[in-house]
Amino acid sequence: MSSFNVYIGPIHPALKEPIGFTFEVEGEKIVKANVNLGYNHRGIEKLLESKTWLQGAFVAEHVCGICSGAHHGCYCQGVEEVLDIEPPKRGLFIRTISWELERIHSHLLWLGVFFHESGFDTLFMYTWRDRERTMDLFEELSGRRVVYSLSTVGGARRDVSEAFLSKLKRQARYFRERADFYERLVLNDTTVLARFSNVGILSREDALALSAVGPTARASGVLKDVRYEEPYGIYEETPFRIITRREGDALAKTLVRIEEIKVSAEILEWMADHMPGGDVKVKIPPLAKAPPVEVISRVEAPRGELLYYFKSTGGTRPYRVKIRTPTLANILPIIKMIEGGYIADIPIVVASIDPCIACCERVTIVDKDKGEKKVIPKRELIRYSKEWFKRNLKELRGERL
Amino acid sequence: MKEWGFAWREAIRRLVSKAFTVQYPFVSVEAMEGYRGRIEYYMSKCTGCGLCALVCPAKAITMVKNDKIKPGRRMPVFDLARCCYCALCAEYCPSKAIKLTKDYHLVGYRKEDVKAKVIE
Amino acid sequence: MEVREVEEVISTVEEGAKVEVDKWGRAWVKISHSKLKETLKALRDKGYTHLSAITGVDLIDDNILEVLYHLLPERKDLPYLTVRVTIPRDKPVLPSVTDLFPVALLYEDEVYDMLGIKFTGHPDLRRLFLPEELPEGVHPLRKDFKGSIYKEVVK
Amino acid sequence: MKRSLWAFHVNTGGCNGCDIEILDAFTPRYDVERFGILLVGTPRHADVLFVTGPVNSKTASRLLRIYEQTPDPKFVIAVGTCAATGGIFTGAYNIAGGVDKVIPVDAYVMGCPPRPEAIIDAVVSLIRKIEGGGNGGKGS
Repeated sequence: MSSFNVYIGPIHPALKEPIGFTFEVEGEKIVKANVNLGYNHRGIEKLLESKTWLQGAFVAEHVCGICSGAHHGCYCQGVEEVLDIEPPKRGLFIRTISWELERIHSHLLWLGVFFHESGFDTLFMYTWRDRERTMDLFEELSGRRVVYSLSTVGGARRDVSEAFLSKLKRQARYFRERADFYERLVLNDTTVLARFSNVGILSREDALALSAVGPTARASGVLKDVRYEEPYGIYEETPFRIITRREGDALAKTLVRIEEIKVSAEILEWMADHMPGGDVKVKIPPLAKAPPVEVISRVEAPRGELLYYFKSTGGTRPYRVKIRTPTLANILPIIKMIEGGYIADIPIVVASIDPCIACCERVTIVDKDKGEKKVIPKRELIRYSKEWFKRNLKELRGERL
Repeated sequence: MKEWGFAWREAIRRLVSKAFTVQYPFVSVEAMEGYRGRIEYYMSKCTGCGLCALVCPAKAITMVKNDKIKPGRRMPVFDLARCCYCALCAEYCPSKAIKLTKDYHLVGYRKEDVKAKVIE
Repeated sequence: MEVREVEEVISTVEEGAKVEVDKWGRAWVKISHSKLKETLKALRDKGYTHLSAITGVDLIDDNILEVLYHLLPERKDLPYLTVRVTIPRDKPVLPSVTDLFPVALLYEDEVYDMLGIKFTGHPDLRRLFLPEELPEGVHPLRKDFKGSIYKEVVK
Repeated sequence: MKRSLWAFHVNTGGCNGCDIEILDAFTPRYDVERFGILLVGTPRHADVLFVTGPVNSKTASRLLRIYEQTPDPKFVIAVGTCAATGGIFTGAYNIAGGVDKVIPVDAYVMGCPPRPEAIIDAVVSLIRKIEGGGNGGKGS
């Protein structure tokens, strides 16, 4: 069986970000997979070395548009430790509201793209319509729908009104109902079940060995969540339960993320009731000087553990800032999950780790040219995978259900 | 579909409920209170201190010599094609001379067409 | 936090290694680069199974390159540990730890690309996310790197 | 041009905030398909290129290739301040600092990211400009 390379990307219609895949296939089976990135690298770490401590927060939030709140909050939390500032509790509450609301919006966005990649476009429109409510909440809370720059070094930049908090509680209940609806849908729809279960399985040992993070690891039974291991900010007090499953396939990843929408909704409701009074931030001078110190700040972004390392040698600018994004840790698990699968599973497995390429412009393994090349645009890949799936539904049903 | 009733109910409920689409250009849509859009700069209040240019993360504000405020004083010029609309300048301006309005129609055929609103 | 336990494990490999804990409960330890692999192996068997990240820092004033290995323990009573290793700036070579932590394949690729530290024994060491046609000695996160890579590559 | 515009979306290394706002414009609330704008799979079927991101060193050649693959008459809309001048990433070592350094651009939508309504504004004004006889593609 001669094997040839299937190239997808780097610029791809359904793939919102530039990422290059090369799959070495023999017939339908994928023998080897390589990911080729670097198309999204802007040199932010070097740029951060030329920004002051305060400005850096607003550059760090542009690492990724979907999890900008996580990057922004993680940077501000780290710099508060560097400058030894204690943000007021109300400011921390507002920052955590932006974290949890962003987890709901990011998971809903992922659910829509995941349904779209496996061919259910109506569900893509349904989920993204529900997501519009989080965008309205963000616009009211922070003044902008995406990249909200809500917190700053020393707390939060805007206060929340009582009316907003009651609206937040109503919307949190709505998100829980929608999460129930999608969970029942995913568990009852035979085509969704057949498409997602036993696809791209990541065993617990592989997840541990490859240091996978976030829902990808939790779906394989690995108890890893920064809010659980090392509760930062106000996560000691909020009601939090870690969600894990054992199967490790795409269905388990979907259910873990849908369940996490409910957990985030519960946290939002709890926070709306227990919001403390007081002011919102401690104002710092724009050219604040920092003592020579090293700090690591870790936050649970929607895709996993996000780590910022600061090194300051005294002065108004950081000496070195290291950003390790969650998607970077989940790239090797893609290759482990996809080898041995079919071409039709490529879109599902790749989307199942919720790759945020803007986050992780760090990984590339260049392929080895063997055999002739064949380029499939992704839209045809989805159409092809739907047809291939219909043809083999009966025989597959036996194998997968 | 083992239990397909609820999905049909959802579809029918969506069918009968009001359309979710906002017919945008024919229906005018206002951004919410506190939206950070086009910059409004009040030249009368400005003292030319340059704190906004110092604090801007995108280096979008340049201080330009301008005698309108006081002879020999410098005035900030906002490059909206570089600005990241974070409103740090408005927050740190001591004389509250900068405000970000709700105007989000920042479209132009050339980069220079999108300008900040300068009020004497 | 069982800092004594961690110190015993490390001192089995290298005597006199002192673990400092900063006021946020993070443990930092400095070891010589020749003992890197054994220390990481001992720590991994102890419970530090998750390698969070590898950070490269260019301390140009003391003419050394510093590499930090951030380790996350499985047991909640062990502190979050960072192992620090320094190598001379003109001879940037370190043993690769991909056999202990497979995920290091990515992190070491990044540190090589950004700082030019060669990891011996790394299965696939190459320029990670900068264009391949970039000349050998250009490593942007070095303090003496000025200018733009875009202008060099795209005429 | 009487037919409806077909769009192709190119992300050249931005933070994907503008990309999800462009995608948002296709979801039920804004629904740009009312104007017949469709997101197509390849640049060969496209009339409008939505370009986001400050063009980093590896995507520059791809962007140029895509621009040449798009059949004439073609129009380019640079969405977001990154696509206009590199925005918040000015000074980073791996970016060109704007899409117009690689291909001619017809319309700019500022904002970081711009609202879907602003993107609809740009497309509608572009349609009006085309019907007004302007043949675009030359940055006219």
